[in-house]
Amino acid sequence: MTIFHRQRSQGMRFLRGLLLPLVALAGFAFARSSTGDSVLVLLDPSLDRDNFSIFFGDLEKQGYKLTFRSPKEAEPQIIKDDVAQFAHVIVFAPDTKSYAADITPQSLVSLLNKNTNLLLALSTKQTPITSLAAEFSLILPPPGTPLISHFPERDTPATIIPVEPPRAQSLVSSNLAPIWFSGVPQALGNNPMLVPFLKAPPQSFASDGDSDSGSDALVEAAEKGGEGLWAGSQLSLVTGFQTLKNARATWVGGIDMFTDEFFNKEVSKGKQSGNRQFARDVTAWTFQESNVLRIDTVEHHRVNETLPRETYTINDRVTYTAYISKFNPELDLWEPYSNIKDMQLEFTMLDPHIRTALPPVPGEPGKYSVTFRVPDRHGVFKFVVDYKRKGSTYLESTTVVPVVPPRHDEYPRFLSAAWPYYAGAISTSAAFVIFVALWLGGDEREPKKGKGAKAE
Amino acid sequence: MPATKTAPPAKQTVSHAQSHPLLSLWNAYYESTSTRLKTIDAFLVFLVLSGVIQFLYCILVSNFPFNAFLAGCVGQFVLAASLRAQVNPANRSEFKEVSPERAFADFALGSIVLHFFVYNFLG
Amino acid sequence: MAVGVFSWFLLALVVVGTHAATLTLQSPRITISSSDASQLRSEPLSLAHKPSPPLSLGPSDVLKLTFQVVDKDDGKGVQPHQTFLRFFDEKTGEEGIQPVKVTPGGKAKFELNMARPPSSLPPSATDPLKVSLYIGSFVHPPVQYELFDLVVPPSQPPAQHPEEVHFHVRPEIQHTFRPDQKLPPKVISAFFTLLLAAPWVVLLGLWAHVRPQVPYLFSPSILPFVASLAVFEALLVQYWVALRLGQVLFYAAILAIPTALTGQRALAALGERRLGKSSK
Amino acid sequence: MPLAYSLPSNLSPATVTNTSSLLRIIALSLISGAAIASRLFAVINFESIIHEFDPWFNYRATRVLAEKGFYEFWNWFDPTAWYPLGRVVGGTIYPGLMATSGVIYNVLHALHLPVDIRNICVLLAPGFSALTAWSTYMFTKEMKDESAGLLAAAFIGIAPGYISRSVAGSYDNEAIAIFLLMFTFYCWIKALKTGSAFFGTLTALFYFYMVAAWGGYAFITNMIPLHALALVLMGRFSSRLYVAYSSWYAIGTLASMQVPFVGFQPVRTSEHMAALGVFGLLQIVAFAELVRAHVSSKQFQSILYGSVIAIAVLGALAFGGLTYKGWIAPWTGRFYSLWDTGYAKKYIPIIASVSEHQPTAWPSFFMDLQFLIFLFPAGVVLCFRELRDEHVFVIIYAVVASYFAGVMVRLMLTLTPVVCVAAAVAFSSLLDTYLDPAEPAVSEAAALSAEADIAADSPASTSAAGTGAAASGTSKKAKKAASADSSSSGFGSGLAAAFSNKSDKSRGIFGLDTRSLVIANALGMLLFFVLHCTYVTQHIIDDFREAYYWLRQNTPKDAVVMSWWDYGYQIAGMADRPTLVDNNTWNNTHIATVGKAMSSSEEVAYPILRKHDVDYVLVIFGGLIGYSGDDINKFLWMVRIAQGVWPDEIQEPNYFTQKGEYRIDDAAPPAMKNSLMYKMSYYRFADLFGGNQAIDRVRGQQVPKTGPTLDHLEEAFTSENWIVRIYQVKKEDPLGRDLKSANAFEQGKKRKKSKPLVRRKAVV
Repeated sequence: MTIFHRQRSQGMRFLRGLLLPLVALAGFAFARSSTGDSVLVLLDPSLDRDNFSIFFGDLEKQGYKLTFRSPKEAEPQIIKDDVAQFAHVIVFAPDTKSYAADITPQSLVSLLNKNTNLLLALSTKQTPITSLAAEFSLILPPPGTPLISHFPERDTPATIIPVEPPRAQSLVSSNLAPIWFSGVPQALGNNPMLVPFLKAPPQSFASDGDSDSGSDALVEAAEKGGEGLWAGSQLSLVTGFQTLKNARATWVGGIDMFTDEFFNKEVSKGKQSGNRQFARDVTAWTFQESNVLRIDTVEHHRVNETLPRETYTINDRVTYTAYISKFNPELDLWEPYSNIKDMQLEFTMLDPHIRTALPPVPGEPGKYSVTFRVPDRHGVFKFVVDYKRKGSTYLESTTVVPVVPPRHDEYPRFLSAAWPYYAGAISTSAAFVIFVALWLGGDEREPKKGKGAKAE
Repeated sequence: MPATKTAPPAKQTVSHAQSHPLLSLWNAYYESTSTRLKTIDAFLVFLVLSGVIQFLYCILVSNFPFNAFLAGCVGQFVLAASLRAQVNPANRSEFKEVSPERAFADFALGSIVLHFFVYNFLG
Repeated sequence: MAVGVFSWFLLALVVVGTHAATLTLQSPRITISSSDASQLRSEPLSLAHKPSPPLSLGPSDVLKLTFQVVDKDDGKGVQPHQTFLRFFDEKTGEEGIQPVKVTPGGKAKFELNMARPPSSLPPSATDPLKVSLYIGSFVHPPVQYELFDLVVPPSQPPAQHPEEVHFHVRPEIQHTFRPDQKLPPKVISAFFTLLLAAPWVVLLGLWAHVRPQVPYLFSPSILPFVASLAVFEALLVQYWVALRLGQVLFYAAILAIPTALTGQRALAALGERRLGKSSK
Repeated sequence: MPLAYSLPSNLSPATVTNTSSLLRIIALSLISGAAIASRLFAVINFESIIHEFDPWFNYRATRVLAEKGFYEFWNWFDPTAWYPLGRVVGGTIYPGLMATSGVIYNVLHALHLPVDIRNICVLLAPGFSALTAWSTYMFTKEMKDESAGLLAAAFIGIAPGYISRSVAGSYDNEAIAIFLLMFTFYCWIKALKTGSAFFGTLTALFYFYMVAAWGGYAFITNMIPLHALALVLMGRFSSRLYVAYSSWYAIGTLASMQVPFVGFQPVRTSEHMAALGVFGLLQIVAFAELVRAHVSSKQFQSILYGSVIAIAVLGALAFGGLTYKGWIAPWTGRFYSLWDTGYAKKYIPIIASVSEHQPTAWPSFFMDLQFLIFLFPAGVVLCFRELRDEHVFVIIYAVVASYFAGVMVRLMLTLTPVVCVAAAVAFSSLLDTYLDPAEPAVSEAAALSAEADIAADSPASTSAAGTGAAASGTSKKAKKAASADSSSSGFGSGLAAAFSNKSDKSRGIFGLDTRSLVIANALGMLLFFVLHCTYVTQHIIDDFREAYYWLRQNTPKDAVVMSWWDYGYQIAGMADRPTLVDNNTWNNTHIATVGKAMSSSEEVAYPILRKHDVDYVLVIFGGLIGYSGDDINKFLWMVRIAQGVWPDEIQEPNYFTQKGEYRIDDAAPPAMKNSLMYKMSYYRFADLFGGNQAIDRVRGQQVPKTGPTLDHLEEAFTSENWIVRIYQVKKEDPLGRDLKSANAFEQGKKRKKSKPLVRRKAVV
């Protein structure tokens, strides 16, 4: 999470003011990724590029620069001396068993760590990619078992399935037409970084059977000892994954759903499939166009001060402020974003001592602020914002600030409780002075008969 | 501490019976003590009284930052008592090297140092 | 999603009849018996409407579901490719799919023993699981029946990934502050402060009684010393009020010199007087 | 009267005194020079650096003081120590040492002498050792005479027991504390002798300095009351005692409370109650005396004494009650461990784990004091001969100090001065006897008695000579004297000496031969002593600095380093990185946390490390070159301390084999092998031997061929001799896997196929 400077984002607002009319003129929905335009497409030779002309065409229309490479070629490399060469990588090689040296499951993961986004297609074959899927806590059915569904009755084979697009899901545009799918389903682990885009229909299941006689096999598979049954709407067909470092990877159960054929295939009389828009939405998310947030900057200072302190004293009242903006793909710029309602701020030393809501400040777009009283416990504290929600960029920010006890001269003085003591001290010294005066001024006069008595 | 004992008799002198030992003690003291010593003793009484009052306050009301002042009173008291012991002609034999003037110089120095700490401790 | 599926279902029904005969269930029946094999409930299922009240299973009860899949037209038993029971919790969206073994003759028998539930049974909360039956086949058109609602004992929430907690709003935490120490009422403090005047009365009284003479107090040898000592005390009081340590040490150092000198003189004078006395 | 050798007779007394005082001054300055020089070897051989552990912190603190000034120092909150708790330094240290160097620094700079604060710190200890010598001289002068004083100064100046703590660069509280100790005692004796409040005040001021400088001030706090009490019980109460003690206690106590770290302890904790009690007692006695001066009737006095005793008893009861009610804090653990050496190990392992807090090994008595230890009892005996007040003090000091020195190594330091004083007294009286030219009158009786005297003198003389037949006997005697309580044996012979002393005036030695023989022997002893003293051990293994500088160069400024607390100060000082725990062991739980992390498996330790934001873990491993002070040898302490806080998670027995052996080879128990400490120490160790059997040179055991593996840490740095090993703590896996499987994936291991999760778990 890079923290930009406040000025920067202000500048952006200004910039946006300029851009808005222009874009309005252009009027053509044209979206940009927040992380870059260069895309490497690893396309297996066995697949004809023309079958995907619409998909790739749309991408180029978006302004992406596509570079095609067959998995076996050595050039262009995905990583050159430890620097990722592309902003996004599409791996459309579902059946490819062997790759050039620079492409391994490990290197793909390292790509993610270098904040490159991945779009990977799976198939029923056992390939390095399928083994990689397991690292993303995707659980694939055994090789050669595609998803099939007898529902609804239709004229397409059971493995080509019209899938209802998800309702009420911010990532995919609403009321799409059903989506043609053919490929392998993925059972999901309990990893919260998974973002299922398309769930399998409840009636569907993974099976290698092609006749009714296969039913017993299914029963056995489901039994305790069996290899497991992949069935029902818990399965995901297209699954996004956002790593802790905010890189995005999307797993597609089957490559066919991106073909022109599926794009144009009707789901009912005169009703186009939703594939094209769905593909658009998926790539938009994967390539960091949609749901991309960032913390521009954070500030903290004592109430009715403006500058941050090196350290805070216990019981200070401190204001913490975060400025958050969201990427606007149409205008290709960051806009202040105030629609986060459930963000929280923690003030932590070992354990959070304070966890409180960090609400948006009404009237000040992009500004979130909260004021609280520093605990009466000294130590090295941290302001922690840790906002993670499925599908959108994780917002994380940690600011270390020591909390110290009051200085020797910051304690209250002249307390009423201590008045008698003050008085006592002062009267003692006064008496001392007078006594000194008496003594020095006095005269040594021995009492008449005292001496003899005392010198026993 | 001596003065606490000597002080009450000061008030009893008129009222009490002649034979009372404390009274005899009081008389002995009254006759055989020089004015200067009595001056000191009066000072001692004063210190004890202020000490007692503060101590009461500390016990009854709030012991918040008390040590300084007790120490102040007690310290002043013992210094004065030391002075008394040193200038007491009866103890000439003991303090060969300390003349009354030297004693007083010591006393003054000690008190100043003491008061410095007291005020430093007042917070 | 269910809605959509249902629309497809209708659409499917429209198409039905054009070719291969549809399938249906014959004599579907459920039986619930407790662990000691005593029957608690046993009734035939109507495919039209769900039985009410919903079936409910105790922690050790056994649900038995029997039916036969037959061809609607000739009533012959059929073994379809897919004969799945779906247990679905609408509230949590948890779902479990359980295949049912069907004999070639179409006879199907499913036993749900809550003592040893199948791994497919989803985690359940308080509200009932909707149980529906999916029958799919390569040759026959698919059919699905909403069989009944089933109440099973609640189970533990599914295991969580360590990161999971960060993906939700977390409970707020307030810090409990130490109560700041309270001061006694000012009146009392003030009273005791005044009480400190009492010793003065005593002191002055006693001194008045002792009546020490101060003939030399204003003699040039004595007064300066007394004065400088007084100044010293003043300095210390001032230190308490305002000064810092460094300053007070500095001033004290300066002040010490005159004090020492005057002290010398004063005490010397004092000594002379005393010796003069004793010599007399 | 005949003379053994002729003395120049044509000298006026004035000349004699002048020359002698001149000689004295020269001698003193020479001694100071020697004291300083003997401590500078380190600087000459190596360069001027701070060593040990604590000095590094003191040095850091002093820098803050010098750069930011006193008030900043006072309010200094160090966020890098005890991360993330931080440390309120101002309130948790004895600032005397730093203040001293701070003052010196500022004075020098005021004089436009731009001296680097570090050099001041390095040279402070030697400088103060000279002052110590001087104060010892003054102190001993009060005991006997100048010549004894000079001897004492010389002894303390080069006594190894003291040198070891005050060589250049060991910038520690003790460096100035010993001087303060001796000077405070000197002032006390002086005040007691003259009965002047001036010296009382002086005592108080130096006591204050001492309090500000060293935790050991409690020794003074109890020595002086003990002395006073002893005097009162011996019926030696005098107004002088009253004046001296009262002025010291009143001012000293108040002053000591100015030190933030001490605070209200002087009126709250039991360690200080003795002083308070004696103070009260003295007031009572003084009053009693006063009254007695005025009244004479016997029965009245008896009443008086009755009341006195009653008051005393009441006071004791009150004290008990307050302690019971918690008003007065009971004895602290450190204090108990002085009485019961086993106590610490049982209840406060942290204290016991400090090597300095172990009981002293007998040889170290000889190593630290050499032949002084033999003279010591003799000196004490001589103190009994003329039992003046100050001698009582020395005797008490001797007894108490030698007991404590036996209990705790570090308290050897408090014993050293009194040993030097006593030894000096003994030695100088020996010299007096044998240099005194006057020969006794030759008469049968006298001769006989003279023989007797020499015999009686033997503890002093022969033990000094320490040669031939006499030596064995004496050294035995000396050993006995040195053991547990030197007083009893000392007492016996002391009486003997006293009697023989009374018998007649004309004691002395005949002829030059005996004289020269004895003197020669004595001087021989002195020479050996000097030789013994002049070798100063000096070990700095460069691995440490190498590693610390690596940290400084290659890690971000705020990278938190976890290590066992011994190295906390060094990491903070040399590497300048935050640490979890350091040598100021104020927070047991925090140390126990580190102990737990070190002694539990990776999976358990990892969350702890992350919670504390630990970036690097540093371990000391001596197995390669046989550096025995390494962490594996300290490991059991970590386990014990952790067990003290988490008894059900960490158990010491699990780290031993069934036979109860402490092993690191194949036979090592699983708890040992899985512990983070073991893994970090032996990670890749076996590979070093290229297939041959790997041997741990410290434990002398064979290390398993297949070394431990690490999933949650990765090796970041290992010093040349493998003494310091630094590991980096991995962050969470970006794909949300547990680090073990993430690591397996990186190494290309296949993971086995899995089924869809079974999500239902029955409530049990």
